[in-house]
Amino acid sequence: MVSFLLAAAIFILAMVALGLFRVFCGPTDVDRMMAVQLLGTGGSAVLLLLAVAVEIPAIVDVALMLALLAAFAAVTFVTSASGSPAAAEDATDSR
Amino acid sequence: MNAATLFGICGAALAGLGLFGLITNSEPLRKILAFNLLGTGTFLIFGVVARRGAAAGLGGDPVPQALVITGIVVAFSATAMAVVLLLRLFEESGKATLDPNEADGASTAEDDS
Amino acid sequence: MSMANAFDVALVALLLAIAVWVVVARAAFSAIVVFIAYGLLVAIAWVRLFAVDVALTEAAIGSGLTGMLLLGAAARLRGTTASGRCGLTLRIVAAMFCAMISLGLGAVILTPPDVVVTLAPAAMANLPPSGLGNPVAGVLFVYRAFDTLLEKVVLLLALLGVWSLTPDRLWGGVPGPQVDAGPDGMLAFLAQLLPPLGIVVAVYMTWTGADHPGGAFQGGTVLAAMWIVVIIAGLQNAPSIDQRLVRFLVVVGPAIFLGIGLAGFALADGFLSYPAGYAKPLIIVVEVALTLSIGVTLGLVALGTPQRMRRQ
Amino acid sequence: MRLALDIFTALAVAGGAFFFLAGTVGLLRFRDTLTRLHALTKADNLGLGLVTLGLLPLVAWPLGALKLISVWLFVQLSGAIATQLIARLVRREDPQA
Repeated sequence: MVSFLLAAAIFILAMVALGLFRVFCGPTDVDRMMAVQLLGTGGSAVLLLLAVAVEIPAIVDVALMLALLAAFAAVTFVTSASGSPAAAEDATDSR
Repeated sequence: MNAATLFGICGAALAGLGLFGLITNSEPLRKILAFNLLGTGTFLIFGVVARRGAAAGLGGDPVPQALVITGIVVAFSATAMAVVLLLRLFEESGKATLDPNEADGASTAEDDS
Repeated sequence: MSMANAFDVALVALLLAIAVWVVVARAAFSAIVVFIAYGLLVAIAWVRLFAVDVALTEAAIGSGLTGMLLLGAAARLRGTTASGRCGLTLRIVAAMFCAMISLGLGAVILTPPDVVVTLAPAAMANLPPSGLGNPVAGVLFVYRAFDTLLEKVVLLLALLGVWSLTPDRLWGGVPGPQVDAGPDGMLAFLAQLLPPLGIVVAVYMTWTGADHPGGAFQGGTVLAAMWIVVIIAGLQNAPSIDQRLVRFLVVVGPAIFLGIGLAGFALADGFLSYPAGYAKPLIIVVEVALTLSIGVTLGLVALGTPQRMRRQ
Repeated sequence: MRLALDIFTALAVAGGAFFFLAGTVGLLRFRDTLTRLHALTKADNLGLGLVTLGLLPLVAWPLGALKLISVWLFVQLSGAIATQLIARLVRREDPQA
């Protein structure tokens, strides 16, 4: 079971790392941010798997920390890209 | 090769890479990034020392680990300080460069920490 | 090769590839985005080195706050891409110099020490009198409390440094963006929902730090992050830097730490030693005060210099 | 019982890993930004969700399980809002998207 969980962790790590190629080819900054968002989620999953595999429950706290701050980078990016919070909201339902 | 040695080699390589970036990148923001790479590389080597000192039922020696936590805080303080310096330089001179020939408006070439 | 080894090899390969990318990437924005990913992976590396306390700190600071700081700076500096890199000769010389440093460090790592030096037994022996269960917290607050105190002073100095870069006309002003969004919308929704949860996590991190990985610094970082989310969502203005309350909150943690440390002269063996039997309650008082101060200080450091004067 | 739970864990974790694969493939192969965003949310929701579900039988009950579930809920909350914000940014910069 431990080997299986570690193998799953390696697989997920490899997958989200492949996603980083989006940072390389872009084309927009938004695409680049998305790759980091995926890596954040994948990192949480890898940490959860590790916590169970190596039997250190405290590792779940690290995943908790990552999950809590996951949106942080994206929020900073969106607000700074659009200049102000109001501008970010301008786009609301402009269909 | 055990895990500790592997991460130790990784730390050594990261420290070298960070130093290279710090020297060769002329963009100040990139220098700050490289400085952080150099820092994490050094911290990882500390972590390896801690891991090798695993004793008394612990996964690692808590003293180097505590030192690294302090180090991360200090590195963040330095990074924040450098970023603010850079932004201020940009506000004053309209350019974000350390090259005195390029920074027309800037009186002197500022040194980033 | 066992699965755990395979995981380590994959992680190290990824870390190195990403580090090279951070150094050679052409656009600053890409480099910063990759650096955030790097911070996240370093946190996983710390977990593999059985340093969960460090992993928590790195996850909060390395990819959280530093990433925010750099993204904000990149947005302000957009379009000012400075000149490329230096000449080829210098680059080759620098590469050789740095390779030598790496090889030297690598050689030290590869040479197994004859006698493994470890302070773990000493740290563990000092743990029971403090009443703590987490050896790292024990080191931070008992064994090497002086370092911890000075670390908080460094954080305060960083805040003073940031503030001292304020232009004269904005002295006493307000850092961060201005409140201008209506209290509805996605970002405001996040800023209303996340902080209560974050505060619970921060309290948990600080409290659990006595016996398990965590502690004042990790808790304080979460508080700072939540505060910044509220401010950048435009729900609340940052305080102006001349407010007494702000300054009080910034110094209260280190001041209490210092006060208890000085009281050690009278009541215990000396500076920063705790009277027998009172170690744990005193450490908890210090930790709670520090969590608050660290949260406010980190938040203000990350927000940077004042941008405008308070609205009349 | 033990075996049944192990099989459950294996299936759920493998399913989660599959959705991370799907998320990455989508992120790399889809044509425009908004569809890539759609792929990303699959990894956020189902990938992490299934991994969490699979690990539930292996952690201490109830506190460990509660923490595990809160990790997933945090990612749900912040991920959902972050992707909303990103999508709005895309639409504002390019109304045709």
